[in-house]
Amino acid sequence: MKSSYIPMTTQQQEAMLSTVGVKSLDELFLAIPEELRLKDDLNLPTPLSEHELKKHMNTLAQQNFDAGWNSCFLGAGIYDHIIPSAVKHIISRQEFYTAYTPYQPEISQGVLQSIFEFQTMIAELTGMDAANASLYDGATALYEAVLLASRYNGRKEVLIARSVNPEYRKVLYSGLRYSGIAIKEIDFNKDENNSNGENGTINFEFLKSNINKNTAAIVVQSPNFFGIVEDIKAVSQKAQEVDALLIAVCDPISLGVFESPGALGADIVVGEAQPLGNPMNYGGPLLGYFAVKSPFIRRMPGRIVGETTDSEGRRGFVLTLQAREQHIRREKATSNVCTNQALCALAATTYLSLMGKEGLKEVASQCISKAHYTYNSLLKTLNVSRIFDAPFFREFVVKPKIKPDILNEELLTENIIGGYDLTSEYPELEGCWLVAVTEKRSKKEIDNFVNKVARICQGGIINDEG
Amino acid sequence: MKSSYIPMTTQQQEAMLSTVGVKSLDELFLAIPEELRLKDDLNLPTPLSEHELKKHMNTLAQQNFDAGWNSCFLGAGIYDHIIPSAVKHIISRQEFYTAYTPYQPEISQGVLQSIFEFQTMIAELTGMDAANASLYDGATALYEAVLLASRYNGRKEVLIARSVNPEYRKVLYSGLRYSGIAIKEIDFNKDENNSNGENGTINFEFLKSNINKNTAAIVVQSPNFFGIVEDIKAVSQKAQEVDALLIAVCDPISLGVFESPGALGADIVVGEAQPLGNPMNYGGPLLGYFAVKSPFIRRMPGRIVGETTDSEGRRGFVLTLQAREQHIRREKATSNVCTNQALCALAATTYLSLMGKEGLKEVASQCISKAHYTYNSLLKTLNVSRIFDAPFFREFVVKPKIKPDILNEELLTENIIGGYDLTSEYPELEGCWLVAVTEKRSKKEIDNFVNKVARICQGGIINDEG
Amino acid sequence: MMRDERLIFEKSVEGRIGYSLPENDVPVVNPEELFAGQMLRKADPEIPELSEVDVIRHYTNLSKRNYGVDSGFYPLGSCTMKYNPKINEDIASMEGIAQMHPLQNPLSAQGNLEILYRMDKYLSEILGMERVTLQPAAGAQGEMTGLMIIKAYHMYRLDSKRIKIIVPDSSHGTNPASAALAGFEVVHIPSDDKGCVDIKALEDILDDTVAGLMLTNPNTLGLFEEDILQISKMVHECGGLLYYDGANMNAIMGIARPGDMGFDIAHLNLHKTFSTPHGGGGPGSGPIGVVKELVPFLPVPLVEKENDYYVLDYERPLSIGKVKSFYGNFGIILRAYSYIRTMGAQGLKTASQAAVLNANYIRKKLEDLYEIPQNRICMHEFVLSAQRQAKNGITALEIAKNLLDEGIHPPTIYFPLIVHEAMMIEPTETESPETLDAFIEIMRRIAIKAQDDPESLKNAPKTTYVSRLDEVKAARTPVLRWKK
Amino acid sequence: MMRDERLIFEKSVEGRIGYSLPENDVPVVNPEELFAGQMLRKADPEIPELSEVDVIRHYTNLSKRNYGVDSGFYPLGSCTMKYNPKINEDIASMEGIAQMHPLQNPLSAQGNLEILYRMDKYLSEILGMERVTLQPAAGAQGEMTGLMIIKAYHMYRLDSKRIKIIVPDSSHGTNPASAALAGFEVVHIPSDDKGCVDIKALEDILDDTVAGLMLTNPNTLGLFEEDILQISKMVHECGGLLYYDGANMNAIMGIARPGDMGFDIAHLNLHKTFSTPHGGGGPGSGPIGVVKELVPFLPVPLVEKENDYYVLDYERPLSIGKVKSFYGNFGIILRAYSYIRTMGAQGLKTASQAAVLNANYIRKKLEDLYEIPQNRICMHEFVLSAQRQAKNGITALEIAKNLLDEGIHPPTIYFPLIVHEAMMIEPTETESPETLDAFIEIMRRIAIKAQDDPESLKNAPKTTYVSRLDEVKAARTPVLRWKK
Ligand SMILES: Cc1ncc(COP(=O)(O)O)c(C=O)c1O
Ligand SMILES: Cc1ncc(COP(=O)(O)O)c(C=O)c1O
Repeated sequence: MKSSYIPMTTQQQEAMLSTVGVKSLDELFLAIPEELRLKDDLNLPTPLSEHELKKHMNTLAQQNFDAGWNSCFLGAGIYDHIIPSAVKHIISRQEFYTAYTPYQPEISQGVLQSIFEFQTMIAELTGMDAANASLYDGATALYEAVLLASRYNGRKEVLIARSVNPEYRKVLYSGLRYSGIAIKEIDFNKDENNSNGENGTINFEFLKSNINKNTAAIVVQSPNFFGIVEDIKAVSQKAQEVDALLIAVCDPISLGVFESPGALGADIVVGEAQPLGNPMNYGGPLLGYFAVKSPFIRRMPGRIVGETTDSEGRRGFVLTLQAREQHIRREKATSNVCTNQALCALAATTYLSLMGKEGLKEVASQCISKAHYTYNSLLKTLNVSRIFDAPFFREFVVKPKIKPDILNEELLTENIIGGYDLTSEYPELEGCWLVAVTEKRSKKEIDNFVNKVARICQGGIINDEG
Repeated sequence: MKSSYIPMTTQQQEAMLSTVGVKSLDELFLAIPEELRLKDDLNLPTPLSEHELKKHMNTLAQQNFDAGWNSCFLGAGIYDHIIPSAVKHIISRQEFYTAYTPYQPEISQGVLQSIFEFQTMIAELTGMDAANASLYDGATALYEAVLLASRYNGRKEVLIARSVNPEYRKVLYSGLRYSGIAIKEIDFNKDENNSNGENGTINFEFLKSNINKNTAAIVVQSPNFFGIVEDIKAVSQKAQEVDALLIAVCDPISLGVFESPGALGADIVVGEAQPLGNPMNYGGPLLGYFAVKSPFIRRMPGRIVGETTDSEGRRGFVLTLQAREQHIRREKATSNVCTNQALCALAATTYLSLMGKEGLKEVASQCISKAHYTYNSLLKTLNVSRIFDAPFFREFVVKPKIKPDILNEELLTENIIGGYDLTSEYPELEGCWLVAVTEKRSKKEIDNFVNKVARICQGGIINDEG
Repeated sequence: MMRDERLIFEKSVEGRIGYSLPENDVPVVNPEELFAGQMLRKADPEIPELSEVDVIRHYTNLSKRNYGVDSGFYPLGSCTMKYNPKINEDIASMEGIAQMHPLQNPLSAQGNLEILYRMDKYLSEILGMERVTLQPAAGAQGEMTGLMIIKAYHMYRLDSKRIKIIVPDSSHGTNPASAALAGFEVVHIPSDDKGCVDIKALEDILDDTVAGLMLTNPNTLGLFEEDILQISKMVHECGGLLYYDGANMNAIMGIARPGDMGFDIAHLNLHKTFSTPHGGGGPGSGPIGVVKELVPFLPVPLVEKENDYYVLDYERPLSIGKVKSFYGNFGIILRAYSYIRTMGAQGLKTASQAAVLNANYIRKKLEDLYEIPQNRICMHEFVLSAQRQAKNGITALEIAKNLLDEGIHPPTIYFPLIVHEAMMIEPTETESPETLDAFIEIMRRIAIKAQDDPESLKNAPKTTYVSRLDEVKAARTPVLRWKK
Repeated sequence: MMRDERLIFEKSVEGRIGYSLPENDVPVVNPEELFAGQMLRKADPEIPELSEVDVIRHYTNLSKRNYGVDSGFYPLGSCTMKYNPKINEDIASMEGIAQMHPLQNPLSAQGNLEILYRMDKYLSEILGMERVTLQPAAGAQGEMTGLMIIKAYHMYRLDSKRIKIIVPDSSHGTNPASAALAGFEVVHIPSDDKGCVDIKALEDILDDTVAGLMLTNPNTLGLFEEDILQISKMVHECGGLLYYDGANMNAIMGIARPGDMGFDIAHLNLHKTFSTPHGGGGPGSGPIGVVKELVPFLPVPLVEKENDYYVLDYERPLSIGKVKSFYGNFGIILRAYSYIRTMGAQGLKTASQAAVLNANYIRKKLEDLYEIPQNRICMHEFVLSAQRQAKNGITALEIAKNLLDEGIHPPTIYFPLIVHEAMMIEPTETESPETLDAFIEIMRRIAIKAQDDPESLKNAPKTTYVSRLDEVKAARTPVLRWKK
């Protein structure tokens, strides 16, 4: 078969076979036991040309409702932010995207320096001493953080806020299943009469009564899954009381306006950096980040880039602290992470460089303004009701008059991707709806959204008021 | 105003103004007479952010029926061919697309060598000795060719086949209006009873009776505007009889299967190289090419790249033969062409390199097969009638039962971009329809097209059979 | 790095393929059965045979031997090498806009026509003109179009003795070339000692054989022609028209307008002023605007709005016809449209102000070491002379080649012709003060070396892929194509 | 070229902006009014302030200090650095596919779900497995997932004494690391003198505490484990499972299948075998396939087809849960999908055949000058030893650094650990014979110089942006971030 990706011609093949000293291609595979060698072709569809592939993919895309064309009010951990055009142009440089992991530093200064810059930016945003070169996603970053904590202090119990992203908690449960580390969930305040502004935040009573000398770490997310900003400092004080570590899960965009978890006492900060210049990609690739205070640096999972000098004394960068890594320590490594998300980290670095501290602040501020505008508008229509009262960042919970799943289906016909239905992950919030509003949504889109919600709710099936 | 494209900050501006020794920006413009300095802002729409611009452009795109989404059977000089993905990736390298004309050859070997390769490929395809680095489009290339011919032999009359693209002829007429060069059109054979296979080709009787010692050049197009392949050799013999030059206008894709005009006696070959890897771009940028036999090399218009050596004897490339160019010869230059279409030439070069001689042949062959399949299918439905009988390349003329303009409008509702209505440019072919079929059209698309034409014609207003 | 100077042809291997086409799914028609044998190709053209990876590597590696605006500073005078915003590239490759056939029914192309319609309006406003044609594909073609209009105008008025076009000696070569091509006689006019049009000389030339005057303003010395109102009055009074070469429009966007200065026709180089990338030599776009009286002569078609629909108007009896197929370089116009929409009126003005400040800043910082023939406040560019350095053998060319080794694209050299050892420096507004400072420092270092150790500057460039190339050899024995 | 080593932070200028955001068009909510003061940021993070051109130039110039597959030959063993077809990049950035939120109603994501569904089918066919999960984000995560399944399987069968995972000494570091992380005890097994699993040693280890064996086949020496059927029989008989590390799958696509060999679980590195670009270290994708018995343990969700609709199936009570959020690295899966659809069965087989032929060709052409511990027909890669050269001080590392100066990415060095001075050479099928010849010639030249003039090879690389870097210093006094 002739392929535009395989340069070897039939004639060259003959010559090469004879150099190797075999008569046919088949002879190259004699080491494979006869009975294992396939007699027939694999059962795969007939090959498509480039043009046919494009048409095929267009047909598939037609079966999707994408956020380019529809207004997206869905968040729950993955966000539809504006991505400056320049980001794609940078990550499309072949020198970046077709390179392997920078094992040969002399011809990899590009990616090494960019990672060093990424590490610095993440450390700056989180207020930590160091960050690694990225992890798969926020969920696995949290898993690695818990492992680190438990190994560090030898304790086997982890307290995690129930307001931490359920997807993260699931990955954590799977990962820790046979590890001997126990997980306990801390509830959030949901007394409906509670009007001290703490509704939706972590329940300190519960925390107090569960924390003890076996607690390896407390995991808290802020803004939490409901969009509500937690009092990290107060949680960290609790952790310190028993010498447990505080692991904070933070949205990096929010850190444009909110105090860095480092300054508030977190020991490890992890999270999802997809909102920094990476598209939603139907959930992957994402970009886990991982930042620590000094004592934990040599225990960090995965790749790290460090500064050094070349033989002429010029600054340069290399992969470093590899004595913790799987390819050197094998079963004694701090983690098994090898390939991870360098290109996504480059996208985030480019994004942050373009936004600058002012731009990031502006994005965060617009999120706050637009989310609150949407919230207030929705409440005004009387078609949704208030659930929590604590102030939120870019996302909030309401309970619409009709069930979220039905509402979402109706909204799709209006070119709107509706919010997240909390029912299955939080039975205690049955019928509640988590709505995200980024800076990308214009007032016009928001007003349209609110109107459509109102109209659908007036016509629709009543949401169980229970 | 702060702009993401202008790095100067207010503070820096102050410092720079003081270095320059002025107090304000306005002071820099004192040389402009007071009464000329605008008091108000220009009346332009308020600026859009990137994201808003994208939304705006999306809205505009919605008002278009594009050939990505609709099946395009329109040609008439601009063709919807398959473009390999790699082409865009190459021309998107900033080193190519953001560079200026290669005035500094030592840091411009990339574009210079690619142009040298373009020149070679065009010379190869056309069978000529040299080609220039590109011109604006086929139409202006023809204009330059006629100027060259007239200057070369000092004659002031040009014969041009009426079957040359009308758009080209229009540009020629405008350009030559005050030049003292007269243009005479040579008709095509259209005796409807003529069944010797020459219907649609240049009328030799007419040619013979008009050619004479004043004829600077004969211009013939092959495949001509009706898609029909002309007998270039016979025309060239006519030209030689009176020492006139033969200018051939050729589609480069067709030269994958048809004899090179150089081998058939052409002195100058020009044409439109858009079909080689360049999108239709709503008619621009296009890519004029211009190739000549040796005697005319130093008279070629525009840029040319030549091979040379560097101070260490290594091969390198430079802009050359500049003694013909406007920036040196000013009013005595061979043309006024300065900026032209280097990046489009790079696209064509990349396209041809990917296709290779075999791929080009394959594209040309598929065009022939698919165009004939479409033609025969249309004729079979009895909803269109035969007009010419000479064999054609990728395009053909039929007369549908209803008027082409109405037919085209109906086809649009079926996601089909119909053929070219010949009525206004060729009153003698009133109601005739020029249909193009490239390798990009699948049998399924063609069958659908034929069916839709048949259905519309059965329901539609009858085309004037006159 | 691996040194590989092979041409793509020299990498070809018979039988290798780099394409992927759909299988032919209709009955195969054999060309030999359809066409007479002599019509079919006998010898294959030498189009190389490679795989996709070969082609990508070849051109990727060629790209590395090229220098673009994203590589660094590019102060090429008269060329306005500003940064090209990336969003504009994205817009230009939107399928729904780029994959359009020019001959489609206008009803099916309302989006694209709206862009053309709006651009006519925007550019008219920027130029202070009545109407704009977007058809010309570059500045030079704009000139040609303008001159054809001048011709048509005089002919229409039966004023056929007007055969001269006046062009300053500082003008760009395309000006006289365009005038000659349009059938005019070219008359050069000298510059006065202030670097501007010599009014006295102009007066002497003006008579009823003058069809018009072509002027760049600010001119190629970067100076605003202060007497422009007088000049236009003089030319108009003698019955001529004024053509504005807009290559230097980047100095005065939103600050002054050619229309207000008395120009009758003006071109813009969208690939300069409006930030569309130059593509290594194109495609560009050179729309021209005209005053009301000349609108009837504009090329066809113009885009008009009729009952909420955009239409192509070909019914223009006085039109000069077509200078290029279709509607101009739409893909370039699109980028310029995006640029104008993101910059707005204020943004364009700020751009010009910053461009002018940047030029003056460099001028000030180099004036002690280099000769600057017209050392006063300049517009967006200025011309220095390397005369002082040339005395030690360090000519403008040598300085340019030394800049290559510093990773900077040199300024335009030896233009305008009226300045000896000219170096025309145009920084543009997209360069940061730090970049300007780095350039200044290098230029100063070169000037000092030219004084103290001129030998050290000889034989540059030394770090480029090839060293100094033999241009004379290339011209004497032209090798214009590869042969097997 | 201009040497500029500044970090992006060192280019920041206060007040400069590189973003363009819509104006806020809703009432501004002041964070200070909403949130307690201590919650709001006091000190700005040091995120640099630059304009778009600064950022583009910074990263464009950084890119020039990097080497990608499009730059040249990249025979990095075990990494399958094949050419990444450009069309796959286009597909991956189609808005209608990439701009999708993972939590959208599946009814609104049928296109993407169909891709996932089909990929499960295709990869199952290629692996000879029953079912595939696409969730793991890389090979190592695939391993981890597979080991969790092994654990879950044994636990489900109440066979909790199985705590050991056997790993050959030639295995990749992620194998033992994954096993340890999954809570297993790691037992190393030596290679025999043919470079394969030592059957005798295996026999000795196997008992009822063995949970499974991890094997790469062809192994990291590029050799097919000829006794694989016996090995799998032995492991199965003792109650263990077999895990296939698919990093070397590029040798046998369409030729043999891990499922047929007796493996129970197998991962694929889509970023290797299926030609998705490696991104300077990711993102990748490491789907795993399992035999029928293990399907119940796969992570949730799986994509199923119900009445013509694709749905996400979370109702899998025995599932190990989730190893990563959502459905894996969809963007990478998409590229691999495109690759499989354009290659087809024949194309994949041809790729493997060419990859194997290329490796053997290089091996043959270097066998006289280099030590090749297992010098027989290899699969897609082979390992040579620079022992002979190392005697003269030209170690594998020195050879690698010399290759840098030749514009070639060096092979993997010092892996596998069982070969001294190992250089693991994997050319892949996308390299032309001419490229192989150029590499061979350079390798031969180096070998000869190592013999005749070893000094000339010291201190490479000499032509790279930086020279040899001090890795020890970096590790001793780690500087992991920039500080003001
Ligand atoms: C002053 C001036 N006029 C005219 C032109 C010609 O413009 P174009 O290259 O777009 O044809 C140029 C371009 O270099 C120029 O600088
Ligand atoms: C043999 C082998 N196994 C496993 C891995 C790990 O795969 P990944 O980097 O995708 O996590 C690699 C990658 O280098 C490898 O070569």
